[in-house]
Amino acid sequence: MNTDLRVRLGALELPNPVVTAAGCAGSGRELAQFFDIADIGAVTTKSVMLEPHAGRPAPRMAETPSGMLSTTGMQGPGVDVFLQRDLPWLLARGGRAIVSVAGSGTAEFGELARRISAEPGVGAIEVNLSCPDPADPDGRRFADDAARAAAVVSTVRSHARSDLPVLAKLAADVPDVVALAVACAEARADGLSMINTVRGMAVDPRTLRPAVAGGIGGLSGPAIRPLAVGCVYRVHEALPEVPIIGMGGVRTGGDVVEFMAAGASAVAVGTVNFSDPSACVRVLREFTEALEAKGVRRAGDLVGAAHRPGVGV
Amino acid sequence: MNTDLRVRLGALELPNPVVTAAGCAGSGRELAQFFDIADIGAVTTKSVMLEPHAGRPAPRMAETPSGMLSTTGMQGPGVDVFLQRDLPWLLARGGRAIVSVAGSGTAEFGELARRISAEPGVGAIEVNLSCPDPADPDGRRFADDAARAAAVVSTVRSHARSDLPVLAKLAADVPDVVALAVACAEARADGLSMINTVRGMAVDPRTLRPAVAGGIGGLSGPAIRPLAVGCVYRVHEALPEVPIIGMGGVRTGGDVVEFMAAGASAVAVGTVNFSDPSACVRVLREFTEALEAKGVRRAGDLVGAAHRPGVGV
Amino acid sequence: MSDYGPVQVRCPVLNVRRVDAYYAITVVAPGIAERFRSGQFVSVAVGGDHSSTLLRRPFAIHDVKPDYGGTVEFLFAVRGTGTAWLAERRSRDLLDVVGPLGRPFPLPRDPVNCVLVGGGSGSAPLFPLAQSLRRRGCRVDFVLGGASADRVFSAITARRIAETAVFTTDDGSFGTRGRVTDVLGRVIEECRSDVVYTCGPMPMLRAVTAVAGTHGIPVQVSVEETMACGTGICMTCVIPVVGEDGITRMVRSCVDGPVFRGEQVRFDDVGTIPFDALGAPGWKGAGSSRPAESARDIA
Amino acid sequence: MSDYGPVQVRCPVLNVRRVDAYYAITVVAPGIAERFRSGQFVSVAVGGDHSSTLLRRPFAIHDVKPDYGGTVEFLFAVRGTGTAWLAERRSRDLLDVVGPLGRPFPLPRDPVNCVLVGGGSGSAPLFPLAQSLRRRGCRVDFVLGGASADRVFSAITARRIAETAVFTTDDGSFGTRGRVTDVLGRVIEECRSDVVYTCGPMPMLRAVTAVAGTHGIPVQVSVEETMACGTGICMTCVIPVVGEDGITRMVRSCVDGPVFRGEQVRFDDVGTIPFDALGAPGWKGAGSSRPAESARDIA
Ligand SMILES: Cc1cc2nc3c(=O)[nH]c(=O)nc-3n(C[C@H](O)[C@H](O)[C@H](O)COP(=O)(O)OP(=O)(O)OC[C@H]3O[C@@H](n4cnc5c(N)ncnc54)[C@H](O)[C@@H]3O)c2cc1C
Ligand SMILES: Cc1cc2nc3c(=O)[nH]c(=O)nc-3n(C[C@H](O)[C@H](O)[C@H](O)COP(=O)(O)OP(=O)(O)OC[C@H]3O[C@@H](n4cnc5c(N)ncnc54)[C@H](O)[C@@H]3O)c2cc1C
Ligand SMILES: Cc1cc2nc3c(=O)[nH]c(=O)nc-3n(C[C@H](O)[C@H](O)[C@H](O)COP(=O)(O)O)c2cc1C
Ligand SMILES: Cc1cc2nc3c(=O)[nH]c(=O)nc-3n(C[C@H](O)[C@H](O)[C@H](O)COP(=O)(O)O)c2cc1C
Ligand code: FES
Ligand code: FES
Repeated sequence: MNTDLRVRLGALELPNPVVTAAGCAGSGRELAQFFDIADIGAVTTKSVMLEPHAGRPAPRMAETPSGMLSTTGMQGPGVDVFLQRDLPWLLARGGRAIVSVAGSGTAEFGELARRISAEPGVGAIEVNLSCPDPADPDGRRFADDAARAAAVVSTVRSHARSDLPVLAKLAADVPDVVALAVACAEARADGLSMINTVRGMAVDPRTLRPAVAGGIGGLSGPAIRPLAVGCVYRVHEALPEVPIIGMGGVRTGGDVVEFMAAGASAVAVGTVNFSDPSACVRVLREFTEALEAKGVRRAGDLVGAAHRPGVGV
Repeated sequence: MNTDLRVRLGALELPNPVVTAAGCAGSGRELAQFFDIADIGAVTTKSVMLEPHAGRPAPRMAETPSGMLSTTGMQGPGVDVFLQRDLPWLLARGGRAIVSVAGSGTAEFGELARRISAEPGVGAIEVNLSCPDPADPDGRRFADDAARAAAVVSTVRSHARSDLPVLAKLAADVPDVVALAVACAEARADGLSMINTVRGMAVDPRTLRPAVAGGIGGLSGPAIRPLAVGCVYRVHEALPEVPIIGMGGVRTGGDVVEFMAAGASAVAVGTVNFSDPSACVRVLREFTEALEAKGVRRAGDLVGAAHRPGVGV
Repeated sequence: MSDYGPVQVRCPVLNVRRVDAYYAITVVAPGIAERFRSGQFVSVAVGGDHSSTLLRRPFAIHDVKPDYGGTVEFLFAVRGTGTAWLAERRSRDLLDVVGPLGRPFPLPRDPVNCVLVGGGSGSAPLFPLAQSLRRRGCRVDFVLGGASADRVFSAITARRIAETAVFTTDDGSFGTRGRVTDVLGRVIEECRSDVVYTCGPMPMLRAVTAVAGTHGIPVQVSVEETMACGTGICMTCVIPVVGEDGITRMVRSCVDGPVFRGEQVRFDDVGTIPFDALGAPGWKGAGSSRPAESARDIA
Repeated sequence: MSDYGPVQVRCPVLNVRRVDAYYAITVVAPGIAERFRSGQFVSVAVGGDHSSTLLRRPFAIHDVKPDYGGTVEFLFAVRGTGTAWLAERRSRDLLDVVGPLGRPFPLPRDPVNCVLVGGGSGSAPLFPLAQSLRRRGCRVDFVLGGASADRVFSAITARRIAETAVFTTDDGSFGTRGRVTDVLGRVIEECRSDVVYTCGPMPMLRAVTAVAGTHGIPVQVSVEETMACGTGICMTCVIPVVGEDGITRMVRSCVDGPVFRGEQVRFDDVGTIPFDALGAPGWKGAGSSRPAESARDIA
C-alpha cells in the first residue's frame, strides 16, 4: 500500500508529520550523524535569540520517572551565528526548517521575525511563548498572560514575511490553555505548537538539595504525554481549523497516532532524541507501519479522529 | 540508633510521616490484608459525599508512562454508610483517620464537616477542593478559583470541631497554586495537602478513542512527582509555618525524603498502593533506613531542608 | 468466599512454556496455592522495579500443584507490553505476585451437571473448576471456543477431565465453525446441564447468559474488566450489577467479582452508569430506608 | 578528533565480569571499535524498552579488541538504578549503545614522557590511552588513586604497561595513604614528565591541573559532567572553558569535551555562569567584532 504521509501546517506542506521539538535537536547537525535529516518532516531549531546567551548554571538536568527536568535557559549563539552557520547547513542538506524564536521582549520577537523572514528557505517561524516576559513584575512567561502572548504573536506576524506560517508555541501549565490558544489564533497565528515543558522540581535525596540549579526546571518526556494529549484534544475541539504540532513525550509511532487522533497535524519528538538519537526515523517508520496495519491511506485522515466517534480509520 | 519518626500536622501528631492518599486506600480495610494499618501514620479515607454516588462510566482507567489516568468520579456509599461501617472499622484497628470530604456545594461541605466532627476519634478533615463547583458556570473545580476554595475551607472550619485540624487539598493544575494555598491558609486551613491528580488524556492508538470515558482523566503516579515536589517547595517557601502533606507519585522511602526536604511534614502514598499493596510499610521501612543512614535522629528535622543550603542532615 | 485474604510474594519462576498461542508460567508460591479456590486470579507486577508500566496485570489461576510447597500456574496471550515482558521470563527469575484475588466460583452442594464455557484465554479458570466439580461428583462438560485452533485452550485436557468436550473456532480450523453459543443450547440439552459456568470476553458472557436463560438454568460468569489494583481500593473496575434487592449497584469486579451470577450483570449497560443505579446522577436515596450500599452487605 | 561520527547499535553482551569494586562489560560492536580513539566514551540505554529511566548512561571506553569483528569494554561502579541494572546483564543480552562519543585525548607528535593520573573509575580511559602513547614511543607513568584498595583500578595492568605506577588510597589500604596530588609532584620530577593526562572527579582534576601548573607542564583533563544526550543536542552538560582568544564560553562537555586542556577549564566557576562568559547576563557583544561562538570555531 502506498500511504500518503504528507501533512499541512497552513501554507507549509511537510512530506510527513514527524518533526523535531525545539531545543531537542540543535539545528539538525548532530542528529544527521544518525539519519538523513531530509527524511523527516522538519527540524524545529533551538529557540534563537538576538544576542548570544550563556544560559543557566549547572546542574542543568535531572532524570525523573519517565522524564527529565531541565533548565538550559536558552543558551545559544544568537541569531547572527544561527543564520550564518546553522540554518544554511540544514537547508543545504535538504532539511525543512521551522525556526523557533525567543525574544527578551516583544520588540525583539519582531526583530527576530524580520531577520528570519529575510532568509529564503525557512519553512515556518515558531514563537516560544515560554520565555520570561521582562515587562511582567512577577517574572511570568508570556504564555501566562493570554493578552501579552497574543501581542507577541501579532508582532511576529506583522514582521514576518506574509507567506511564512507563524506558529505559537504554548505551555500547558497556564491558567487556561484553550483561552491562550484562542488568543493566539485571533492574533493571526497560523498554527499552534504544544506543549512546552511543565514546571517541576526534584530534590536529590542524597544531598537534600534541589536537583537542578535554581530549583524549578522544565519537565519533559513520556511522563507528560497525557498532559500534552489533553491540551491538543481540548484546543482542537475549540479550534478545529487551526493546525497543531503536538509534542510531549513522543517515543513511538503509536504516540504519533495518539497525538494526531487528538487533533495534531504534525508531531514533534523532543526528549526522546536524547535517549535515542535515531528516534525520529524509527518513530516515522513505526507510524507508517501503524497506518498500513490500520489501512489508513492518508496520514491527514487521522487528524482529530478521536473527536469523531466510530470513525472508520 | 533510635530515630524519632513522629511528625505533626497542626494539632494532630502522627507516629510517622507515611499516610495514604485519599481514594487510594479505601478506608484501610483492603490494605489491612497486607499490613497492620496501625503501623502507618494515618489512613486518608476516600472522599466521602453526603449521598451515595455511582461515579463515572467505564473505562475508568488507562496506564500511561510511569502513571495512570483515572476517572472514578467520587463513587462512594455516602456519609451514613461511611460513619456506620468504614470509620468504626478503621478506628477499632488502631488506625488514625484523616477523613476526606467532597461536597457538591459549599453548604454540603459544611454539613459533612459537622457530621464528621461528631464522631470521636477522627484525626483530621481533608477538604477535597478538586470537586466540580456547581455554582461555576464553566463547571470548574473549587480549586480553580482561590476565593471559592477559601469559602469552602472557611465553611468547613466553622462547622468542624475546633480542635480538629482541617487540611485543604490542592490541585497543581490551577492558575496559581501558591495563591490558592495562601487563600486557604487565610481561610484558617490548619494544613495543606498537595497535589491531587493532574488533568490529562490518552487516546488508544488501536481504537483511536479516548482511553477513559469522558476523555479527560486525572493523571497520577511517579510521572507527576516533579510537579508535586515543585508545588510543595513553592508553597512551603511562601508559607513555612503551614504543615503540608505531600503526595504525587511516592514510590520509595527516598521519595518521602524528597517531599519532606521540599517542605512536607507528612507524605502520602497514592497510586503506588494499587501496584504494590504493601507499599506503605515498605516505604516507611525504606524511609527509616534512609534516616539512619544519614544520621538524622528526628524525621521532623528533614522538613524544608532543601530550602536551607548546606543543612547538615 | 476464600477464608484467607490474599498475600503478596516475590516468587521464583519454575518454568515458562509455550502452549499453542499462549504462554504458561508456573511460579512457586505456597501461600497463594494453599489459599486458592477456583475462579480466583493473581496480579503480577511487570517490567521490573524501574518499569514505566506501573500497574499489575491480572491473570486467572489455571492450576495449583503441591510441588515445592505449592505452585501456581497462569496462562496468557501476548497482548501488549506487560504480557510481552512476561513471555521473556525464564526459570529462577523472580515475579512479584499478589493472590489469590477475587470471589471464586460458587460450587454446588449437590452433584449436578455442569457445563463450562470458555472463550480463548478465558478458558483458563475453568480447568481447576472442572477438577473441583469432579471431586464433588458433578458431571462436567466443556464448550471451548477461540478465534482459531491455536487459541482453543487445552483441548486435550478438556477431553480428558470432562464427560464431553465441544470446540468451536471462528475460522473453522478446529471443531465447529462458529461461536460457543451456536452449540451451547444443544450441549445443555444433551447433557441435561443444571448450571453453566463461563469465562471470556464480555459479549460472549452476555450471549452465554442469554442461552442459559432460555434453558432456565443459572449461569456463573467471570468477567475480565481492566483493573488498576485488583484489591478493591481503586474503584476503576466497576460494572453495573443488580442485587437480590433489585437495586443496581456499580460493583468492583476485582473483589465483588470477577465471578457474578450472569442474570445479575447488566450487560447492556456495561460502560455506562444506568440511570437507576444506586447513586446515579438524579438518583435519590429514600432517607432512612436508603438501600444497603454494597452487594456484599446483602450477600 | 575522530574521523567518523558515532553509531547507534544494539549489540550483544559478550561478558560481564566483576573487577574489585567494579563491573566490566564487553559488548560486540565493530562499528564502535573501529572508530574508537582513546578518551572517547559510549552511552548505554538502561532498563529495557519500557524503562522509566529514560536517559542513557555514559561510560568511558576502557578497551577495544579485534575479537568478533570488534569488541568494546567499559567499566563501572554501581551507583544508582542504571548501573544496578547493567550489573545484572548476562552474556547474549542486547544493549543499545551509542559511540564512540566525545573528543579523544590529543596525542603528542613526539615521544615525550606522559604521566596518567586516574581517580576511581576515572582511571578507565587512561588504559587505552597508555597503549596509544606506548605505540608512539612515549614513556608512560601511572598515578592511580581511590577511596580504598578495591577502588584503585587495574593496578596490575598499570604496572605492566607503565614505566612506573604509584597508588594512593584515602584509607591507606593500598599504596600511599592520601590523594593522587600528594604524590604527583614527585612523580613528575622523577619521571621528567612532559605532559599530564587525567580523568576523575572534578575536584581531583582541578588539583591535578594546579600541580601540573606548578611544574609548568600541560595537562589534559577528562571531565564527568551529567549528560542527558551525549550527542551535543541538549545543552545540559556545559562547563565554563576559556578559549584561545581568552573568552570564556559555556561549552558542552559531551562533544566539545570530555577532554579539555586543564588550564582552560574554569574549575572555580563550574556550576555557575561566570559574569564574563560569552552571553552571560549583562554581557555585551561588541557588534561586528563579536567573538566567535563556539570553542570549535577557533579550534
Ligand atoms: C480477572 C482477570 C483475569 C484475567 N485472566 C487472564 C488469563 O488467564 N489469561 C490472559 O491471557 N489474560 C487474562 N486477563 C487479561 C489480561 O489481564 C490482559 O491480557 C493483560 O493485562 C494485558 O496486559 P498487557 O500489558 O500485555 O497489555 P496492555 O494493553 O499493554 O495493557 C495496558 C493496560 O490495560 C490492561 N488490559 C489490557 N488488556 C486487558 C484485558 N483484556 N483485560 C483486563 N485488562 C487489560 C492491562 O492490565 C494494563 O493495565 C485477565 C483479566 C482479568 C481482569
Ligand atoms: C563522559 C563520562 C564518562 C564516564 N565514565 C565512567 C566510567 O568509565 N565508569 C563509571 O563507573 N562511571 C563513569 N561515568 C559516570 C557514570 O556515567 C555514572 O556513574 C552513571 O551514569 C550513574 O548511573 P546510575 O543510573 O547508576 O545513577 P543514578 O544516580 O540513578 O543516575 C541518575 C542520573 O544521573 C546521572 N549521573 C549519576 N551519576 C553520575 C556521574 N558520576 N557522572 C555523570 N552522570 C551521572 C546518570 O547518568 C543519570 O542520568 C562517566 C560519566 C561521564 C559523563
Ligand atoms: C533540554 C530541552 C531544551 C528545550 N529547549 C526549547 C527551546 O529552546 N524552545 C522551545 O520552544 N522549547 C524547548 N524545549 C521544549 C521542547 O521543545 C518540548 O516542547 C518539550 O520538551 C516537550 O516535548 P518532549 O517531552 O518530547 O521533550 C526544550 C526541552 C528540553 C528538554
Ligand atoms: C483512583 C484514584 C482515586 C482518587 N480519589 C481521590 C479522592 O476521592 N479524593 C481526593 O482528594 N483525591 C483522590 N485521588 C487523588 C490522590 O489522593 C492523590 O492526590 C493523587 O493521586 C496523587 O498521588 P499519587 O500520584 O501518589 O497517586 C485519587 C487518585 C486516584 C488515582
Ligand atoms: S481493580 Fe481496583 S477496585 Fe477493582
Ligand atoms: S549531554 Fe547533551 S549536549 Fe552534552
